[in-house]
Amino acid sequence: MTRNTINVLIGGEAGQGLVTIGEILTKSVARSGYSVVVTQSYQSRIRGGHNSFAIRMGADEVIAPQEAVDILVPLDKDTVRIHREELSPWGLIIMDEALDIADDQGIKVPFKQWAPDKFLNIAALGVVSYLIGLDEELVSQTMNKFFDKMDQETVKENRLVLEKAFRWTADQPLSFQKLPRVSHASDRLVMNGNEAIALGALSAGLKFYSFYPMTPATSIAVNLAGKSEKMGIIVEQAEDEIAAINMAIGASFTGAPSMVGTSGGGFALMTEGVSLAAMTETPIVIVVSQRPAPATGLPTRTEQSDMELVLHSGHGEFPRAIFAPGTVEECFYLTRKAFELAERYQGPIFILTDQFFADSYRAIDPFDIEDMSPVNPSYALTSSSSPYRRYAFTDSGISQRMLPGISKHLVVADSDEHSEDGHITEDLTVRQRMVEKRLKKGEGIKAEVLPPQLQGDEKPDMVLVSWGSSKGAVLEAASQMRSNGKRIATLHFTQVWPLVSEQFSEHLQKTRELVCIEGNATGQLARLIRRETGVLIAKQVLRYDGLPITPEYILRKLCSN
Amino acid sequence: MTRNTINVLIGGEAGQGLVTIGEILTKSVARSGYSVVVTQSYQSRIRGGHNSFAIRMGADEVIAPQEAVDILVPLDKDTVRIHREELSPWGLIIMDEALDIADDQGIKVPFKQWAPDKFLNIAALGVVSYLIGLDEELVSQTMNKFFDKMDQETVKENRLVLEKAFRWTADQPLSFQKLPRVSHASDRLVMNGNEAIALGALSAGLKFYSFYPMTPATSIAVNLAGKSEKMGIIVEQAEDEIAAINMAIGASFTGAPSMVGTSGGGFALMTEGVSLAAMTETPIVIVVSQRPAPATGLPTRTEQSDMELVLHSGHGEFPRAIFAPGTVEECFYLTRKAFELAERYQGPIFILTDQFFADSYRAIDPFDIEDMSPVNPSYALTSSSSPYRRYAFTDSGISQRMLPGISKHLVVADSDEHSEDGHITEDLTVRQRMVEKRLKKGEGIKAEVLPPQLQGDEKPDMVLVSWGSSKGAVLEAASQMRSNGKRIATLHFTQVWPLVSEQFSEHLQKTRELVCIEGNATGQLARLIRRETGVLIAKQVLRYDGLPITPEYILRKLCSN
Amino acid sequence: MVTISDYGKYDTTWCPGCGNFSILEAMKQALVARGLEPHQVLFISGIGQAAKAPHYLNANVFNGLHGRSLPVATGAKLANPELTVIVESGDGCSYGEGGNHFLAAIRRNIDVTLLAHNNQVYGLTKGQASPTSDEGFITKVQPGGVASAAFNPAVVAVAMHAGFVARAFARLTDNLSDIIQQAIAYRGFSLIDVLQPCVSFNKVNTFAWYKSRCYPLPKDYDPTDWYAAVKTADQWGDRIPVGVIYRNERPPFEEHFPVLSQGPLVGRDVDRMMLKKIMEGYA
Amino acid sequence: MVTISDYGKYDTTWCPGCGNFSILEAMKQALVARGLEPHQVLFISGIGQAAKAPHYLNANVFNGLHGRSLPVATGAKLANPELTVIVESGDGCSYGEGGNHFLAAIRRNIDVTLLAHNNQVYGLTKGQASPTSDEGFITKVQPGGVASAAFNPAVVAVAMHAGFVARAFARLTDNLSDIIQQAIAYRGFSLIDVLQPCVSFNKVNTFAWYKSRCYPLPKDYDPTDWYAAVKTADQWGDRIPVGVIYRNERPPFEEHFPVLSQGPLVGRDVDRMMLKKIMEGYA
Ligand SMILES: Cc1ncc(C[n+]2csc(CCOP(=O)(O)OP(=O)(O)O)c2C)c(N)n1
Ligand SMILES: Cc1ncc(C[n+]2csc(CCOP(=O)(O)OP(=O)(O)O)c2C)c(N)n1
Ligand code: SF4
Ligand code: SF4
Ligand SMILES: [Mg+2]
Ligand SMILES: [Mg+2]
Repeated sequence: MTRNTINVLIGGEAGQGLVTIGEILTKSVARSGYSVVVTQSYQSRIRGGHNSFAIRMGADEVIAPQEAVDILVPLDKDTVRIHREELSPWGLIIMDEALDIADDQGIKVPFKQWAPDKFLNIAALGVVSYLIGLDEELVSQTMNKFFDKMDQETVKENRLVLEKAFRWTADQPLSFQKLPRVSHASDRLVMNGNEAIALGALSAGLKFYSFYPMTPATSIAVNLAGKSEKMGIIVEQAEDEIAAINMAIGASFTGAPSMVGTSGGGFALMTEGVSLAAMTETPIVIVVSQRPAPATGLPTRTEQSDMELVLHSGHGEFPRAIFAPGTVEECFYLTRKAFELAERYQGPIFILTDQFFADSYRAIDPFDIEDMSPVNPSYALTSSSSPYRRYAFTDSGISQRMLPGISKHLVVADSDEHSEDGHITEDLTVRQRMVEKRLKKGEGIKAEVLPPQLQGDEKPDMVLVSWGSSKGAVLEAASQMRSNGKRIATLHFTQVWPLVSEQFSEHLQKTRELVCIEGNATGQLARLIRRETGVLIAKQVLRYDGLPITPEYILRKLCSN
Repeated sequence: MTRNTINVLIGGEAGQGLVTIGEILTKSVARSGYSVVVTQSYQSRIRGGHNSFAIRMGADEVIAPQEAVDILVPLDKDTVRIHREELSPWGLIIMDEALDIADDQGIKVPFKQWAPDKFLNIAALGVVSYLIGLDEELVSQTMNKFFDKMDQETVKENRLVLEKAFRWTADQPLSFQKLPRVSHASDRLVMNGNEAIALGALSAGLKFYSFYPMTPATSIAVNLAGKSEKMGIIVEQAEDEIAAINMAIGASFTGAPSMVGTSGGGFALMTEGVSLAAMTETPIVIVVSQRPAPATGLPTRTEQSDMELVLHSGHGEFPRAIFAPGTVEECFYLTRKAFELAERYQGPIFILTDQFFADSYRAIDPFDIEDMSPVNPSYALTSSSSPYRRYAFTDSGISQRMLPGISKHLVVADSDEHSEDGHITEDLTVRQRMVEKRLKKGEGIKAEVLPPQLQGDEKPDMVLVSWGSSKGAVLEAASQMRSNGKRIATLHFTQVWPLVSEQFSEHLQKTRELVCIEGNATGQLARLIRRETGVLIAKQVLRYDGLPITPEYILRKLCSN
Repeated sequence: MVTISDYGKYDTTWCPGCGNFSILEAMKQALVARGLEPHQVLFISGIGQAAKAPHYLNANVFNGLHGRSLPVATGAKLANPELTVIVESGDGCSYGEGGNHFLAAIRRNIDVTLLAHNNQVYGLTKGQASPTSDEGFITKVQPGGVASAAFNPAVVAVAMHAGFVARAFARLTDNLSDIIQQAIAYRGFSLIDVLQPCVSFNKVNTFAWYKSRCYPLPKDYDPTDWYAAVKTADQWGDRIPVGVIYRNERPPFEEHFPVLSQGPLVGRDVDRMMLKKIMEGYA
Repeated sequence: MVTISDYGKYDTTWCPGCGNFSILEAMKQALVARGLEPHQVLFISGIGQAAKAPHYLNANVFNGLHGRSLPVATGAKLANPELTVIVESGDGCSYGEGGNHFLAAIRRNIDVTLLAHNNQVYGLTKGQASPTSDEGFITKVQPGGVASAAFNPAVVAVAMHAGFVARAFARLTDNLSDIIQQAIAYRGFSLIDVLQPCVSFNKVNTFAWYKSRCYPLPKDYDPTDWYAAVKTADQWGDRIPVGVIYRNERPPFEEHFPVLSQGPLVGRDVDRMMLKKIMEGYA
């Protein structure tokens, strides 16, 4: 679609190692100073089928995936069949000559001549690396680092195959336009959304993570578990999601900043616990990584259809905040923010992400970890009043929090309606005040809401409204339309609850046309905006086939609509 | 508050038998041809504390509870302390002289002189019955029927105590205004909301009910279990709520019209199952009987705070209908309707009720049970096409349903995204069409929505908007205001989803003032109406102290606001 | 007469070499041996690699939620007791997420066969520990090794006096098929815990590992001796007995419902006269 | 020195004559005997009549959801291993709704004491069958009598090689108090299943019923003999043994977490240099 970026798609069966080449290539590209957006598409199986790993890269900032493929690397025939029509006019297919496919954009590579089958991946990596203009030495180093504990023999062989691939490609009469040289810092990191959430949580002071495996949230657990000993945290796989959230609540109650992560179905099981956290006023951060539903749906694909669920989850009424990061950096910072709010307002705070974003690697600058202090704890070690009352009424609705066993004060928390001291009550006057106390905290949460980000033309003919992981795609589509002479603005929400009408409703009114762009089938944000502002966003670009929203998708829909 | 009705409140500790007198009195009143509304208020304990059973009765139709008490029957001192100020100016306190309370509206009754302590209840019943003008013979018969399997000795003693009570009261110089004579049919039934739901379900053809005990839904199970053998149905207590809904889905899949009942917290646990019913397109009726939350909240009190939860429950997107009956008759008919929709649209259909209503006895005319056929099953015994495809695409989104084992056709249902034949698929084109197929059914549901009921002045200055169990209270408050010369209309929703804007939004626009009346703290219906129509209902009368909405409460709030 | 081919042949999404293939074969053999036609059988499964099994043969199928197949099976069987109801799911599904239903199914003794593909790992979600993973088993989320004791479904089932308890090894296909036949024939709840090598994620409990340990129970083993069965079921480690470990004659759950003596609930009319009488009871 | 009065005296919402009162007394006695001060103890409970118990003494309390106290306790103990964590809840809470957590707690061997008030009925919700209700027990929702076999928590726990398994009778208060002390002292998961008469809803398993059946285990009973313990735990009916049925020396769950050797997690700083290094690993 644009010649400023190159989109490399590696496709093949699960188990063929396409993620390996994908990751090495991504890291090499990032270390060369380029920007990347990775899109992983895989099936709910361990071997076989068809998976793909697409890396879009560029010298300027790349913010969205792209459908058009500039270099296709098929590890099997199916990949060509499935992705051929995505190939751009100048695109190339880098394929093993053994694949036996005739295609005038195809480059048949004599992989088998260079090394045995198991090095095919490395060979393909070499060809692509050369084509896009990477430095051989850098790719080789990246590879070595990736294969960490490899014997010297294999390291040498890998290197050799890479060299052959580079040399062979250099000799081909190809005019593929390489990436321009850049002089960016080479300490760029490669991180996907879930990794950034894990890192953000660690930096915020996470001490306890409990979970039950569920795609696409599991990688948060994997990332945290791998670091648990070093960081002095506990990561525990629970017997089910209900246990996961209740454990985290227990750990938070006794003083460990806690988080849980899951996806729609697992989250449905957690919702009673969400209500418990609210009632007992226990801080907890909950990550919901969305995938297509109902029920088991498409476990390894993406969707944005659980926003309303998360917003209304848990019986009864209580305040909450829902963050929906749109960049990897936001994953990091909003996770920190989630811990802050959870501590301050003592209740459930949500991070809403999705499969696309969970698996989407990006090149980012390192965070200033050293300068970032963990979130301030909300508990006090001594109490001003005695006996200590866990749910003392205050103007803000926030009561002083103490921890059991840390002082002589007794801490009593209750899932039943309770009086200020935490003991069960049936006093209905107290009940009413407690409801008001809890809801009062919502005002505080509202006061620190992140306003949606308005970008683009000042007097737009059209405003594109969006939330969460589609941020990049929407921005790119808008800028594309602007370069076609249209006046477009975007209004993107990285926090979808609370919504503060005053922050954005005028932006919605100052345009002729509003379009809401969402990865679901019913337009959940549009509905919510109408509920909170009265503004109807009649036009919607929705996607619900399990794939992420791309700039092309938006443009196609806006033109055909 | 009004002298057209008499409100009798019996109060005392749990275990003192106040429900017994309450029920006998209610039945006697109903059998005498009067109308009644019962309000039960009890604590989450088995013995002790303070409970009350209030019966408001009248010759004309009584539709709402009343706070003012005309006859107070305290079984302990606490009752007087708690309810004294509710006593109307002409009210009486019927108390055992042993209670030793001085009150100029108090009537000290020499209960102990008539019989031993255990007959105190009957004695009080006699005094009250006389005061309100019931026939002694009728009360006696009602009592005998109530105590079903009692020995002759006790029957005789009861009768004797009743007689003494009537005689003694007749001799007192009291000028309490009796109920006017009526000539209503004496075959009136006394039924509360949950009983009517159970009966409606049986008449619709319910064959399987699974549940996990939870107040205030348990009485549905009690009612059904007691009739299970006679009606040839299965009632099964599950190991937890998750099992309850999954069992019901299993039973429905193999051909038994199925229902589950629970309250907020239990429902939260069922929400993954709701999504499963939607995805597998299995009919199921789900009763959610609301109580104050979050978490365990006030288990035995009332609230209307789970509407948004029910509306958005279950991950992913799928159609549903939510009924919120406002009279006992509606409980019956809407339950039947719920079964109809569940069968026709093959998915989850909800009935939203609450503790007040679950326990609120009313006098009703018998239903024409004989003339009511069970709901038509949606399954076919033979298939037109072979191989049978469970999820065949159709214009309505409704696929022919068949049952496993009934024919040679194989029935395949899947919680994963599936193709028409029910087998798991990762074909994303099929995914998209399946989403559309499922949502399509929502249009059918929408086409048969029950419009909200508009009543009152044609050109109202104020419209009171409400839903569910508060119906009677809102109607009565409105008529009260009208008799004070105000122009008031009411718009009451007995189906809260889907909302069809065209059916009612003009009513909302033709008035100066809109007030939403809800038993929750955040105005959930008001929010939903804004979401669906854009109309903001700024003024709200909300109640969230665990008690039901009464006409007095509404009037107090409207005047003070 | 029903033959293996009636149960069809499907492409699967399993890894080459997976133990699931033999289980599928053994199941088909058993169904044929029992003379069951596809439409007489209802498979119910959860989510996982094992839980896909019912998609790979001809039969009625309800592929439900992860961990929730037993309640679905219970409801399905109660509504139509004439169906042969078989639950197939993984160890995670059956003993992890579904642990509470496992206990309840045993207590009910509902006439359902639970065939658990026990690969001691979560396969579909890529290799986390399952309840049956051995202590110390290392995974990406258990880098220090599993800290909980492994769940032994057989010993729990026997301890609870379950109706029919068996353990099998996937690659002893004939033995497994025979056990499945007995389990289907058994009127009550039958558990078959099938040890199943997962070539992708369990590099400890491999084919060879199981093979060298599993031994069939001796011919004279008496599965009705509860106390002995407890000990047999508890055996795990160097020697793992396979076969029918325990069985008794508890009546199946369905027998407690008089209404079921007349067969399926479907199509039964509502007795309106009775209902009218019931209604009149509210007078 | 801590005394009974430190644990306070509260009005309860229990029925007069309920077995819960003696359990409350035994618990206070045990805490005092162990020299524990109220702030050192954290009670965690679910929902039910039994689950209200922690409100009736002075201590830290987390009264959570029905059935979910064990996971809360697990998290609480892991975050602060110095607390004495005691779960008190009913049979419905612990073995019904919470069945899966019961299995998991045993497998983990987390150092938590579960004291289950087992009245064989759902008290707070007015008398439905519980998992431990005897077969045939009649209630308003089980008018034909309970059709499932009763759950015997002790035999399941022993079968799973739980760390510490005891059964007690509420009215043998001293015996109970002694068992509670042992359970608290035990480093690992300890189950105390306490038979508790419910005067309001269980008219079968009454005080007299239990009293005539419960007998203390003989002095020479060896609770470390697993195989014998299975049989002892299984005993139910005319004779019901009470006492410590089984115990072993499995390491408690907390020991698997090196980080916990330094005590509670609270107040630990984030090692930012380490985190920076971790971040750099993403290069
Ligand atoms: C409620 C819920 N939680 C988690 C998941 C994710 N999940 C799918 S399969 C699976 C585990 C599968 O393990 P097992 O049951 O042993 O089957 P296997 O794949 O090993 O055959 C999990 C955790 C889910 N689908 N639903
Ligand atoms: C999720 C959920 N389901 C159901 C309930 C209702 N409930 C409260 S207590 C209880 C049973 C109590 O029985 P048990 O645990 O044996 O305690 P007991 O009252 O007998 O002491 C139930 C079912 C609930 N509070 N939450
Ligand atoms: S992941 Fe394991 S269990 Fe699943 S198919 Fe592959 S080998 Fe079999
Ligand atoms: S209902 Fe039973 S268990 Fe509950 S307090 Fe009363 S006697 Fe005790
Ligand atoms: Mg497994
Ligand atoms: Mg109990």
